[in-house]
Amino acid sequence: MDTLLYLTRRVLQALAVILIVTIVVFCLLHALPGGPARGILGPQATAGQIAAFNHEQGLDRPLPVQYAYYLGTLVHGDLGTSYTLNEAVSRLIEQRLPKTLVLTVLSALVGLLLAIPLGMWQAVRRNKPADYVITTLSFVAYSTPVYFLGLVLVLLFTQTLRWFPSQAPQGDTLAQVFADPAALVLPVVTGAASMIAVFSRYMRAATLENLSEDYVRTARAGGARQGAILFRHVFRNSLTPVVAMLGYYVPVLFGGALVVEQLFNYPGMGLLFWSAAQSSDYPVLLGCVLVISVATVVGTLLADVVQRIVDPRVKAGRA
Amino acid sequence: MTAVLHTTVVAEPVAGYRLSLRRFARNKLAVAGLAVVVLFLLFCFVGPLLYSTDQTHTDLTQVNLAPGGAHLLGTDAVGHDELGRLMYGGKISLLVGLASGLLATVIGTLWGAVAGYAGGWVDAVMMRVVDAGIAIPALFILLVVSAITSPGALGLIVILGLVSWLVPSRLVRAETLTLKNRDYVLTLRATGGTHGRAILRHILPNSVSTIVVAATFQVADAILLVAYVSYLGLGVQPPSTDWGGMLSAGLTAAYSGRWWLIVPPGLAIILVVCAFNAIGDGLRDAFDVRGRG
Amino acid sequence: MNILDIEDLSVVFTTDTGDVPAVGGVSLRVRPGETLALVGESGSGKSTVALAAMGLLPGNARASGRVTVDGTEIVGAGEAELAGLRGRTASMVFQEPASALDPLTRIGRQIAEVVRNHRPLSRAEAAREAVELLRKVGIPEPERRASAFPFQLSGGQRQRVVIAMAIANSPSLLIADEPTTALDVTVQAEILDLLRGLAADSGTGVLLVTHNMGVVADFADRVAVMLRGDVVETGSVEEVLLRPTHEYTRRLLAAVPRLKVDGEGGVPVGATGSVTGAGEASAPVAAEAPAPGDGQATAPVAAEAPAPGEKPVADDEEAAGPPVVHLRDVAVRFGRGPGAVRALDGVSLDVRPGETVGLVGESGSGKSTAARVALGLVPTNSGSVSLFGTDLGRARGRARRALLSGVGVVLQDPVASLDARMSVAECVAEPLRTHRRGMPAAERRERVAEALELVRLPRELARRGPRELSGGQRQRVSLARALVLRPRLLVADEPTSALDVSVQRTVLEVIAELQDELGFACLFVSHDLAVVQEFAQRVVVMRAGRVEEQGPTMSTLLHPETEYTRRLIAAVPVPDPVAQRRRRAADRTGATA
Amino acid sequence: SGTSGTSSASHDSINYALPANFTPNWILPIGTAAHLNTNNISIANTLWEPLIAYDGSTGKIAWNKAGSVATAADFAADNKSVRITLGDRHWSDGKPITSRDVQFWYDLIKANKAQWAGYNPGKAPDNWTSFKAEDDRHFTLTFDKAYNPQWMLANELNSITPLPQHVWDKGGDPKQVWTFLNNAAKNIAGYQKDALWKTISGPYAVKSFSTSGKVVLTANKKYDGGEKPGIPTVNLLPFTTADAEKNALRSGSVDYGYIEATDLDQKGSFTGQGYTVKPWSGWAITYMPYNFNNPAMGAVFKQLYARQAIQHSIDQTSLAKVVLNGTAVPGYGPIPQGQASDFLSPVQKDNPYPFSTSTARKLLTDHGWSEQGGVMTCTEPAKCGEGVAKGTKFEMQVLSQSGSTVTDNMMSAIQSAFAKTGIKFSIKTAPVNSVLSQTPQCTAGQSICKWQLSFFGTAGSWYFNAFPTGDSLFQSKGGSNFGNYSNPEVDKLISASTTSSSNQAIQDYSAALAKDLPVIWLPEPVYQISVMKNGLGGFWQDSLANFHPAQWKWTS
Ligand SMILES: Nc1ncnc2c1ncn2[C@@H]1O[C@H](COP(=O)(O)OP(=O)(O)OP(=O)(O)O)[C@@H](O)[C@H]1O
Ligand SMILES: Nc1ncnc2c1ncn2[C@@H]1O[C@H](COP(=O)(O)OP(=O)(O)OP(=O)(O)O)[C@@H](O)[C@H]1O
Ligand SMILES: [Mg+2]
Ligand SMILES: [Mg+2]
Repeated sequence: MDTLLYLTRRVLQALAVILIVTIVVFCLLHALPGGPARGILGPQATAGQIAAFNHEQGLDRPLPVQYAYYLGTLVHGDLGTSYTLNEAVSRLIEQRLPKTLVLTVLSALVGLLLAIPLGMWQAVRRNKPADYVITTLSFVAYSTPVYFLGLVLVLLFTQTLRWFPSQAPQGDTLAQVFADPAALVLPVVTGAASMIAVFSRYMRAATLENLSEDYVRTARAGGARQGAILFRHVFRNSLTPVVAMLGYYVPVLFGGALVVEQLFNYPGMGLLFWSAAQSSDYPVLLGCVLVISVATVVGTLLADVVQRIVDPRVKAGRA
Repeated sequence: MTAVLHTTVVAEPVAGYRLSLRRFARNKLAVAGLAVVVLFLLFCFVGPLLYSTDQTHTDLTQVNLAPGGAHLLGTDAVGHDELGRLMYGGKISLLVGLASGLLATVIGTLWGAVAGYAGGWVDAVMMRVVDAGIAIPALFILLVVSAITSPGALGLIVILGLVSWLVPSRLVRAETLTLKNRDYVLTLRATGGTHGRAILRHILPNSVSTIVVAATFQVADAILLVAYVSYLGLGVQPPSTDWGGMLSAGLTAAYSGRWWLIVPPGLAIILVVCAFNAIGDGLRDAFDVRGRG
Repeated sequence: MNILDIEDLSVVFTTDTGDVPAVGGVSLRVRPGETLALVGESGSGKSTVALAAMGLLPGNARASGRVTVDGTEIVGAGEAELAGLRGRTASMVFQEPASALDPLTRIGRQIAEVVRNHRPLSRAEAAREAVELLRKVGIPEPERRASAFPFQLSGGQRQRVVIAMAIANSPSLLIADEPTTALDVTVQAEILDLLRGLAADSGTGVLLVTHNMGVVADFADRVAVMLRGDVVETGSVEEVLLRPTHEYTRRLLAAVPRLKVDGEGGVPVGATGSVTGAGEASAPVAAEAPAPGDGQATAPVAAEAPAPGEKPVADDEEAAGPPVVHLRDVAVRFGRGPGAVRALDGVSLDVRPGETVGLVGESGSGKSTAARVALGLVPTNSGSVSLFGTDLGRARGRARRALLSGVGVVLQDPVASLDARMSVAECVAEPLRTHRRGMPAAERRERVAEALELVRLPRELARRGPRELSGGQRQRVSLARALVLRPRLLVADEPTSALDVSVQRTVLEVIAELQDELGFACLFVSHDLAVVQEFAQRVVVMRAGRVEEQGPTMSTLLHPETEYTRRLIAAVPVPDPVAQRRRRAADRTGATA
Repeated sequence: SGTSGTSSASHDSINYALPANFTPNWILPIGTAAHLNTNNISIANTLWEPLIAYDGSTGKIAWNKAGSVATAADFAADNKSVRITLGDRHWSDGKPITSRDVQFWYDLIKANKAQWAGYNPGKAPDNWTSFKAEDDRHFTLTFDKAYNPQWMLANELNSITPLPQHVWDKGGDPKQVWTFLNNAAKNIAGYQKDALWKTISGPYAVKSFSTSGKVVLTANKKYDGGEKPGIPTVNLLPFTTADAEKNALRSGSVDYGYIEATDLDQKGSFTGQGYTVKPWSGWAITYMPYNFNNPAMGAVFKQLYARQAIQHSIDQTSLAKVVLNGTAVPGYGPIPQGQASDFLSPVQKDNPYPFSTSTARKLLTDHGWSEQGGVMTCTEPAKCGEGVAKGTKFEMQVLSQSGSTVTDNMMSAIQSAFAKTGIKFSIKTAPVNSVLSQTPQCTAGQSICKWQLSFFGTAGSWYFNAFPTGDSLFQSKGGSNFGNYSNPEVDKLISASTTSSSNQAIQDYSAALAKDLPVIWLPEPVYQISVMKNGLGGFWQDSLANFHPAQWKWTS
């Protein structure tokens, strides 16, 4: 009952956030000078063709009307049709999103699976050489622009060593994508690098904090060994704040996906977004932003819910 | 605690800061970071006085020269001296990074403080705006805004400031939520003090460590963001440049063996961002606040 | 053989500000079945000794000397060896029950874990064992409670869980570091009973760290007194408490205040004003009576030394004018749903002009909440609140500020009450800055200095920061701040909790004098019955958010009408082993009767 | 052969890299401007052969009869009509290709011209007055007046594609048919299966057409035209970025790809890998339009001396050689100079305004400008020209296409040279679509009219039809005359070039615009720098920027 109430409230909030997003995005887009028609139709287009285009796309109507219309169709799950790609936006997203999800989810998983033990290990070896080395490495990983890192990896592993192919899997279906795991290595590593850096830092801090908690002393007073303390108590307690951060990391992951997709010729959401921006393809742009925002909002929502499950105190409102 | 203080009342009013300073000084990475930042600031802002180059005119007779001779780090594709350009681009990178990081911190701080302090529906609305801001990809806003206005250094500062104030605002709000129920704020309110005074005199000064730490990380992120933005072609307009712009322009020469167009700006970005992160890390330890790992 | 043998133990902490020698050459012994109480001033190194005995000193500590537990050397032992010892041979109960348990693990599992650390039991067996232990420490419905999370338990219950963990493997040595400071007087008594029973049943040696002489008197066989890292006196409990030899012990005992209780009027009360650091803020249980001057008063306070502010008891409604504070049927709920706390429930109370009302009750009974409601800091769920006859809920903006400018406030926590980023002068000047904006700086400085003088603080303190003050000084700064505007109402929430007995005395006198001079009304919150007894004309006793009983101070405290008030008074232990044991016995029979 | 694997080991297939960020998404040879871009047209033309393939696929711009359905086009003596003869050709379902199929196209376009990508008011189909079928293999088109036959062939008749009327004409009026066909074409997933797209006339059929843009063509066994497919399977591969494409090229998974001008110094590494590097020059000109209606600078731009000063400040030779790595040729007028043609006037060829910042300065100082703080300022308005106020500073801003290092470098170099003349030139960049959107035709009062100069020519600003007329570019009110350039003399020359049957008219036009500077002329970059596997040959790269897979052959 309590949980239901909580969920309802959070979902309503999420909807409010998404509504704000659509308004902001819509207004920003239509603040762009010139409108999309000339760009879409090319330099050769005539005035008549431009007017026809604007009329067909409803761009000649007042902004609030357009917005209302957009919301109306949105409610029916219709995101409009791309100006340039000859596809419904929903179809495009349906094709591209899974590919990006593969990339981001794999990156996130790899990132977390490495970052969490690394961070804990660092905390245990605090201020020892190993800690300094990993800290420095994670600073470097964090500080290297993704595109630079990607390039270095490509140069090294595809051109010099030739260990991995230079392109991500090119298949259209997920099965085809997974059929070529070697091709996934570089894109995933590139996407995971900064994640490893950031989350190992979080984990290190959280672990350190928990290690100094009184309950650790209690556990030791009860004769528990270091390993047991770390894995039975500290690990779980440190994980919750880290999980809470994950939701907010969704946009960062998508931002990274854009670069990775460009570098590795992997047509996912990031590229769809980017090329839509380049070609003033408003419906696609709106659709992409909406998907990313919804993913972020859902991500934070899930993080909250997970935290509520993992940490009974949250539910009781005492944490 | 109290008993200790009874006997060892400290006379120096700045003891708290001294202590922080000492803790900071013990963090070797942080001190190294500080040194790196200072060196780069000198390099970019004083360097041009010692090593002056023409960064406004191109010289098509001197393009793509390898390091050596008159050009210590060679020249780029339109004949700019690369070492001079590193200083010139660094000015923009550092300036934009610092200024937009600070701007983001200021906006975020005020927003977070007001939201946290006001509470209730004001807080709810302000935080939903922050949530929405986090949910809208910064890239989208960058794309749109840079399509409307031509981002010079100043424009870039404003744009980057406007897309990155969200995280500090959340941090400061969280801090405010605890601070506003501190007894000294309650006392002020119970005796008729104004809200402005509560925020300006109590809440903000007491969040200063959180804010300073957030600002440092923000600057690191901003420098990285500048580089990213330049990579996407949304950065400062040519012929002005920044390290990110230099790097992404240099990337096209990656296979041509012209390492001097890639390595210097790449290293500069990595070093400076690392340095700010290390400083932030040290400050966080010194001030003992929570925040990014 | 001794179960615990400490020989010439020294501990130094390395800190940012240099080395802190916490313990210097301490020697102690605990025999099986014996309880040794370790007392001493705050910061004297008691906890450090206890932790050293477990090998649990924090990373920045360096220990030297010899500590043997059941024949095993602790100092310098490896972590694995210690782990084998801890929880089996020696166990420990920590001071703070709130944070001593892993918040994410069910309590049953945490207890079972200690069991399984040392005994090869299956999960299920250990779980059963855990339930048994919970039953043993007196947790009701242990089967069900075993699956509770720590946050779902009360402080007392959590402390019992910690004790259950400590006794899980029937240790030969139990170290208890202030096991009851965070708890209520009433809960405290139960926990101590429990520990006593355990020690008696299984012949466990107990090292009990405490600052509460009543507890010592009640519980210990022998006592060791620590002062600045040294043991200055050791001996049997009777010897030390009744015939102290060391000058510090004597001072310590003399400073312990006593409540005047009906029928015990003849018990001598000793108090000196010069005890340094005895008034630790975290000592909510000790009943401290105000000490009149310099330690020669032996008569019951209330009878012979009339409280400074005492006036004809205003027990009738016709006292001067409408009430300054007026709470009618106030209810306050924190949180929502089943987890909500009813902090106040139908509370009505009035404070009339010039009158001091004492608000007493056990911890968590809603005293502070009631005071905050009166100040408009806590929104009410129902009921009405008015200040100086104006409904606080309706006043807004300027009018509200004008109304509140007549209020002086001292809140409970002296550390939190002052903004650490301001100087003392700035803190005190704050009300002047908000309500007398036009006041010239020179005049403001003068007013601040006056206010500091009122609370007996030297002027030089004005430039320091609150961090650089002792707890008592801090509390007086916030009192100065409350008084600087010459209020019409003073709301003081535990204004003397951090003060040692002599300063407390001075401050209360100051308030009383000012009250005479300015005639303000005062709502005085305290858990300290002795202080209230002296200071207030009327007393309101609270329990679980309700007003249990109210009336003129003397009649209410000397002849309480309710069982609750009586228990409150009775639970205050006396630092005399003989008297305390007698009282407890009487209590037992009374309770079973 | 896979795409992430290596290139075709056998010679049964070829991997062709499509331009970066282009995804094939249209199959129909007719449609709106949004759909019919060069690459989509190239694909459509391999499925449905054009009536008259007038292109550069034979090495020079001419009628490629082997790739056309028509075998002859006989103009009437008065140049007011043309009689066309179809070859003896069949659809892939065995039915003959007849005049009816051409008329089907004609009717569709007539009825739906507003939506047709190739429509320009006053031009086809407006200037075609009637279509008369004589028999299955002959028909006559009549024009509204006399036209230059070469122009008519190259710029209008070349857009006609015979369509399988017996399959596509589902009844109803041409508008309904148009809608039906366009809607069918909106389902990319159906390209592979839909029976509509099975009846073809070209050398290739679609084997697969994935929504992510990969297209596999397979030789049409029933093809009975002159351009027999040389390689049975053609893989058209989409790439997200040029970098991704180059990486694929380096790892050998592309047979026919491209690099950028900045990569030319790695030519050796590609030739070492068994590639041939060959620039693909385009039939295009490159320029920056002036906005003559700009409130601030329009009046200055209207002064010929000012435009001359600007043009004198452009060092085309260095730009082409250094910045564009020698892949571009200087262009001094409206006729492409990348290849020799009969349209180019000697005036344009000889560059009337050679690079000289001192000449440029002199032009300005002679006309009442003097340098103040490094920027030329009009101090004698009487000499500056009409509408140029005293104190006007010679400052202009370009909105330039982003995303290309070469373009950025070129702008920097131009800026540097302008500075020497005393002209302040500031650069703002945006994606090419934004540039086009933000630099439209406008009148001085409109807020969108703040643009002064525009550049969208990283790969050439304007690709011509085979006959390089300037009707929409430089004619007053021309559809793509972004800056509202207007010169009655030029207007006359332009109409003369399309109607008169001699090349003198267009040469006059070339000379006039080279001198009058309607835009800032800039070097013409190549369409792309192709990188081809050794052994791929037997074809020319069509300077009209179309590709013709049927001509590709593995020669070794
Ligand atoms: N981790 C630590 N680092 C530095 N100093 C410490 C540390 N722990 C304790 N101290 C210092 O060591 C001294 C002894 O502390 P300890 O906790 O043993 O006192 P205590 O007698 O238990 O006091 P209390 O009655 O207040 O609990 C104090 O001065 C204290 O400030
Ligand atoms: N902000 C709050 N949120 C939730 N619960 C609260 C809050 N403040 C007080 N409570 C709860 O309300 C009850 C009354 O608290 P209050 O502080 O008034 O007690 P008190 O009588 O002053 O106790 P003490 O003597 O310990 O100061 C307690 O159960 C407390 O836990
Ligand atoms: Mg202690
Ligand atoms: Mg209280």
